[in-house]
Amino acid sequence: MARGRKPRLAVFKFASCDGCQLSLLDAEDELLAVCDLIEIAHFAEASSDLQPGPYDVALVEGSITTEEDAQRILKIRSNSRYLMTIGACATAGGIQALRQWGQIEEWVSRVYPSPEFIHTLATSTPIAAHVLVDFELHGCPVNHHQLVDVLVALAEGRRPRLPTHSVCLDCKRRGTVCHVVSRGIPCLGPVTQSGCGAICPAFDRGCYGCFGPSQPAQTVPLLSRFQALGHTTDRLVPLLRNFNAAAPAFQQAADELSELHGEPS
Amino acid sequence: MSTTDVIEVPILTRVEGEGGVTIRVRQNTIENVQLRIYEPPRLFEALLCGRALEDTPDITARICGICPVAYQMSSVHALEAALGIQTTPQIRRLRRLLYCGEWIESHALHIHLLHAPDFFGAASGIELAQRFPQEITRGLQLKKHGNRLLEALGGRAIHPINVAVGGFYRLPRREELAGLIPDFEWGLEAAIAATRWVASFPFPELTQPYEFVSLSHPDEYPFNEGEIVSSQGLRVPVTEFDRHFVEVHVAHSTALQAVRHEQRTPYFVGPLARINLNRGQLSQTVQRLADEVGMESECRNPFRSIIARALELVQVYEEALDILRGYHPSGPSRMPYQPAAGQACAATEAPRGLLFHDYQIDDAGKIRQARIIPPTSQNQRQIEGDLTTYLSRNLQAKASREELASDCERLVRTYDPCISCSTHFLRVRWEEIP
Amino acid sequence: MTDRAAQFFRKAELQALIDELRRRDYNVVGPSIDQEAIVYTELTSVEQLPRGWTDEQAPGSYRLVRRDDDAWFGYVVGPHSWKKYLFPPRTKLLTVQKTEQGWSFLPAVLENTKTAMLGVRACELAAIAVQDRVFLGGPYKDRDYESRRKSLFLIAVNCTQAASTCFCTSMNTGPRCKSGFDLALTEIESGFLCEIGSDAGWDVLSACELQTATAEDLNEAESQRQRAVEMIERQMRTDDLPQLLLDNLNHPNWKAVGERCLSCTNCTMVCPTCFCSSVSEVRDLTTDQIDRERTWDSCFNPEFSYLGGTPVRNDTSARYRQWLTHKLGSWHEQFGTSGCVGCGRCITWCPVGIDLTAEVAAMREAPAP
Amino acid sequence: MTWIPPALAVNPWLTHTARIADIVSECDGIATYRLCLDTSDNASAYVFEPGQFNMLYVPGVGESAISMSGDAHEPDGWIHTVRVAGNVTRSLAQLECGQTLGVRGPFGTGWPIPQLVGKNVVVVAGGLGLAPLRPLVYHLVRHRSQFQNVSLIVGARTAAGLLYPTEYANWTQAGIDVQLTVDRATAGWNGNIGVVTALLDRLKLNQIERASVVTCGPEVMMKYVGMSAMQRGIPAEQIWVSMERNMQCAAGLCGHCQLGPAFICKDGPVLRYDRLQPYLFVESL
Ligand SMILES: Cc1cc2nc3c(=O)[nH]c(=O)nc-3n(C[C@H](O)[C@H](O)[C@H](O)COP(=O)(O)OP(=O)(O)OC[C@H]3O[C@@H](n4cnc5c(N)ncnc54)[C@H](O)[C@@H]3O)c2cc1C
Ligand code: SF4
Ligand code: SF4
Ligand code: SF4
Repeated sequence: MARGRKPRLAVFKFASCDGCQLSLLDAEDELLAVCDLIEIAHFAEASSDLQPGPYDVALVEGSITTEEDAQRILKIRSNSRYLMTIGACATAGGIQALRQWGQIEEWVSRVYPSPEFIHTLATSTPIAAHVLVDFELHGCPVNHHQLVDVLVALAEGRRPRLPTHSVCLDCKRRGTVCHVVSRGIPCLGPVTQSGCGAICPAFDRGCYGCFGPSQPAQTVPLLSRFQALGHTTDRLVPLLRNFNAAAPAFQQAADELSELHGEPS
Repeated sequence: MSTTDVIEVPILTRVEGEGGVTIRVRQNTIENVQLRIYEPPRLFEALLCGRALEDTPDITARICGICPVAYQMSSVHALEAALGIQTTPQIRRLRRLLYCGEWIESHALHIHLLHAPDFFGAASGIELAQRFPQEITRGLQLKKHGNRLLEALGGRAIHPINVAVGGFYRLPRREELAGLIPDFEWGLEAAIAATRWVASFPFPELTQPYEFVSLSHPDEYPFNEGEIVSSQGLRVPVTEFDRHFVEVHVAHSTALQAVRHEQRTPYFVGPLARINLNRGQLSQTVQRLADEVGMESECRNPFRSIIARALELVQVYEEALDILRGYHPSGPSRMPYQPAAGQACAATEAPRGLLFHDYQIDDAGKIRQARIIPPTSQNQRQIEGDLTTYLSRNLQAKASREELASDCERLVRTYDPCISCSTHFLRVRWEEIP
Repeated sequence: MTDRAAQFFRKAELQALIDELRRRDYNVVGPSIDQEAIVYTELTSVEQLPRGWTDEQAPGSYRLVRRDDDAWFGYVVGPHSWKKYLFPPRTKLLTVQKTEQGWSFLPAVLENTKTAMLGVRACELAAIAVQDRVFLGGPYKDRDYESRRKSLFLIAVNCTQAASTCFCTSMNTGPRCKSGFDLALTEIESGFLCEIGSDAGWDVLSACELQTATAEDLNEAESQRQRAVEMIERQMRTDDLPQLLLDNLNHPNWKAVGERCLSCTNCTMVCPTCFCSSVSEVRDLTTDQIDRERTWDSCFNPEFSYLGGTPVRNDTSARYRQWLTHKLGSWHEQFGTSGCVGCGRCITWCPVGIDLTAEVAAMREAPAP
Repeated sequence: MTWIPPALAVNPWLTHTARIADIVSECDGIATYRLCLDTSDNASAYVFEPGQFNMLYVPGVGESAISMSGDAHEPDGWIHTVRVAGNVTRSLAQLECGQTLGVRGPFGTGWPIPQLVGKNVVVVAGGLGLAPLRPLVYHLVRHRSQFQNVSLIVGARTAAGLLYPTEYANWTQAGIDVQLTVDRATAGWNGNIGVVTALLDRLKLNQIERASVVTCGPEVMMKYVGMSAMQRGIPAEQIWVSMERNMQCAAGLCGHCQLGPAFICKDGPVLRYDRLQPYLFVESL
């Protein structure tokens, strides 16, 4: 970022639950300090003072599900120097990406009595499918400590950097006993990116992959292990088709599993 | 003003989710008012179909990042009703505690960062912090307590991971909760101080003949259980929701809005409704505080809902402290169950008001049908009504469009509308009058 | 050093030992059941011990099961290792403060933790000895480890059974505790036989009501210990290991195991000797204070070998190779010992059950062309 | 064995405040810094062996291993030549004279000066690799008579990337055969074009068995230098390279920098070629 001037931050929302941008307000301790480093130029959820672009940093939450949004993101991109997506919706399409395995017309009419008024795409795609994304922050929702770290890094002119290893590393650091080994629970920790602090295993349940695939996400050996433990595709496919259903590593793994078992995908 | 005029608030700010308002004026009278929601549909009710019922609390949480616990609570209660699961008193208390965390977080956020700036012409809580550094910092602390509680009990503040059909995945250890007590003792006092502060704000005059609706429980301030009551004398079990409330299609808009079934009239849910209908269930401290700050026993001024929110903040701090102090984990963390076909509904009190869920499940434990009616879709009609009344009264007095538009925005904000959760809202299409 | 012959005390006396150590300001840590496994945690009472429970282990599998007796230490080793007390998952190294004159750097204040470990197995004693060499044996000492290590009190317990994953006999580390302890217990039905390994051990033991061991007690103890030896099935030939691995750095098996390995880091996390770590900045935005903190890391983490933009070991097989060749091979040259003590944790706690002894065997059977 | 400051031996994390005294811009993205410790203006605070490195720490950003590039005989501060590579070095480049950062060190092994005495010495530097070699060159210059022929081969991508160009004349005058080469000629360049190994191959060495090669540069370059030197009959025991790996502790405690059995931080960075040979050519080790 340019030196001597506070970078101007803008927050934009697409199809999403608001949780990721709320994470910024959830950094209660750091919020005011962050505002000393960054100028909040456009953040509708927090301020009525909506300034026009160009912006130095745009945080984009949510996925693209309508034609209008597909256009809107182009404008945002051209108005922003650095575009960062926040959360599973923006980075992988979110839970609403499940529509790609269904019939959109049928889905819409299930929810709305007058489906003819609904204009929505048959897909829910990540921002990176539409424009160049400079940095992706994973999680459903993102971790607010990571969000603050990244913003501070940008404000100070550094390239943000976050760990991409598996949840297991954090799980062991906090002393949690591995559920796969001790209880035969299907846990996506080994193929899920760190960031949440390995909370699910610490609360006696398997990770459901809300931070998306880790590097590398070795889904094949893990899934065959789960099958050997007696878990059926019926359970494993939905486990992968959650908030990061359309993240390539999870999507491929789930599609392969259901194909192997003759399920329509 | 020209004879026909369209006043637009393009983006409602300091609300959760995105929406706008459009007002059409003809011959100096309000022709119509629309709260526009341009949240793209995410089709939750459809994507739930075919999922295992145990996935429901995790998935429905994603409807709203501001009040995920509410979605988790309404969904687990409905599913438990369908399966005939009885939970333990401990699980019930912990669920109340979890809800306390969410109310604290959500109310402290709305009061300090979203709503209070309106009373001082500030654009944001951050700007307001320059004028009221102590108050805003205190508010952030309160908000943080809510989050710490959600983390201790739910694993994290947004989209907690510990809520299961039947109870919790794991009971928190005593130390995990007991550690919060000192903060909450401080917070209780701070919440009282915050209430006095907001009660001193200058409130615009506006009273409306509302029908308030909320849950009500004989022994407690309502969270997860109770009957649906209204200020017009309605008192029915939640299972009769559909007989008294209905989502309708309105002619000028394609949005689904909930109204009273027979009368087709709007109604009002949320803190103001709850406090009006459950004043007797408030603790002694909160009742005294309400009297002290001059909160009417039936308040009909929507701007004063910020006081209702603050009083509720005190109420849940007390409740949370009580549960925290008495917590000794024992018994199962969740009740076992066998999947079976069934249908049931439940409603709980989200920070923004009544949240209704209704599910059908098949014998393999998969969701066959889901229906979710969030608080904001119940308030939407009322918000439009308020705007119409307010504008009709003030159209002459205030000449500038900007002023009127920002008044409208302020009025909408009193409802703390949460638009991201509005699974039923549609994008409104416009035909401009030439 | 008076009478250091084996002593005997009744089971209930163990509580007196714990009390005595706590009176001397030791934080007593030992086995207890949590999260459906036997883990190490703070102990105040013998009631917390996993009495009557045992562990059944296999590659990728661990189950807690009831014993048909009431043994207090009738299990093998679990998911935790003692390294979490000597080399904690997070350690503060340095505190940085902004002053008028610029940055100032304060070494972290060492925590004054006197730890008494109860229930340390022979392989675990060996693992502590290995980490001693890593952290204290080289030209640079790890002062945090050193201070924790100095105030450590070790009560070993001999194994009376073995898991299917154990191979301490191959690594020459057990099952019998030979040295490195203050006290070493062998559990028999009526109580514990106790060997004394240090003056401090003898001193603390004064809190217990001691009896002289009878010949019968001694026999029973010996046959219990022998039972463990006999139960060990797993074997690994070690004499040629460093050379074998060095000769096979391009063996096709690395690729094969790289396809099964998750790169999840579990094996390194549970291993009692693995010592890799990374340093990060923990910044408090409101006070401008920064802590430099060291956390457990792993050679299975792709970023671990990051250099100039990309990892050096950029696929799973390269990382598995690094781990195994280090553990069983280059460790010898670095620290004069094997990095593996044969505890079997990495076999049990690998979610997909990869077994290092099998991987070595695969290479031995068909050496690289 | 390299001498280790006693205070570092008991606490390798011991970090000192250093103040930037001078900044000299070398070429694009590369600058040389002189850092002075706040605690001491004593020359003995800056004792090091050519080839050793410090860990430079920018608070809030992180640490980087950076070699000493100054003259060990004239210690008036820590001299470091740094190229902007990532966050730490970029933040460092944004500091100004008078600002502070953290320094701990010196760490690592130095160039094997005693073993070079009486030998034909060939120094091969690629790009920034000249920085850690410059203290050695200063030593060779100062003690020129103790060595036989001394050659310095310097390679860079372009002429603009040749480090310390103003010093070459002095070095030549002191009796060092300085040879330069670039990968790509730019206007005004009429010297050698090509890789450093080409110069090495052509180098006249009268007694091969008395020749030693020391090299620092990109890893591939060093591999080829090693191979070329051995092809010319120089035994692996007389070749030294300075390696680079990820380093967090610099004291052999964190595990990051291993290459085979070597901890590059404490057994290196300067290592004898025969020790590395079994590992250097294994992919992704
Ligand atoms: C012995 C030795 C001597 C050296 N001497 C010099 C010298 O004299 N001059 C010079 O300019 N350079 C020198 N270097 C190289 C220098 O240390 C690196 O170029 C420098 O560390 C780059 O730091 P950076 O933060 O700017 O770059 P980055 O590339 O950002 O990396 C810095 C460190 O941050 C971490 N890191 C950054 N990104 C990631 C990621 N995505 N994943 C994992 N980890 C990451 C790593 O620990 C990495 O080492 C030397 C290196 C060594 C080992
Ligand atoms: S419980 Fe899950 S996250 Fe934890 S170690 Fe096991 S597989 Fe990994
Ligand atoms: S699902 Fe996985 S990534 Fe998400 S919170 Fe749970 S453990 Fe973390
Ligand atoms: S490598 Fe495996 S068997 Fe060996 S000490 Fe480590 S965990 Fe135990």
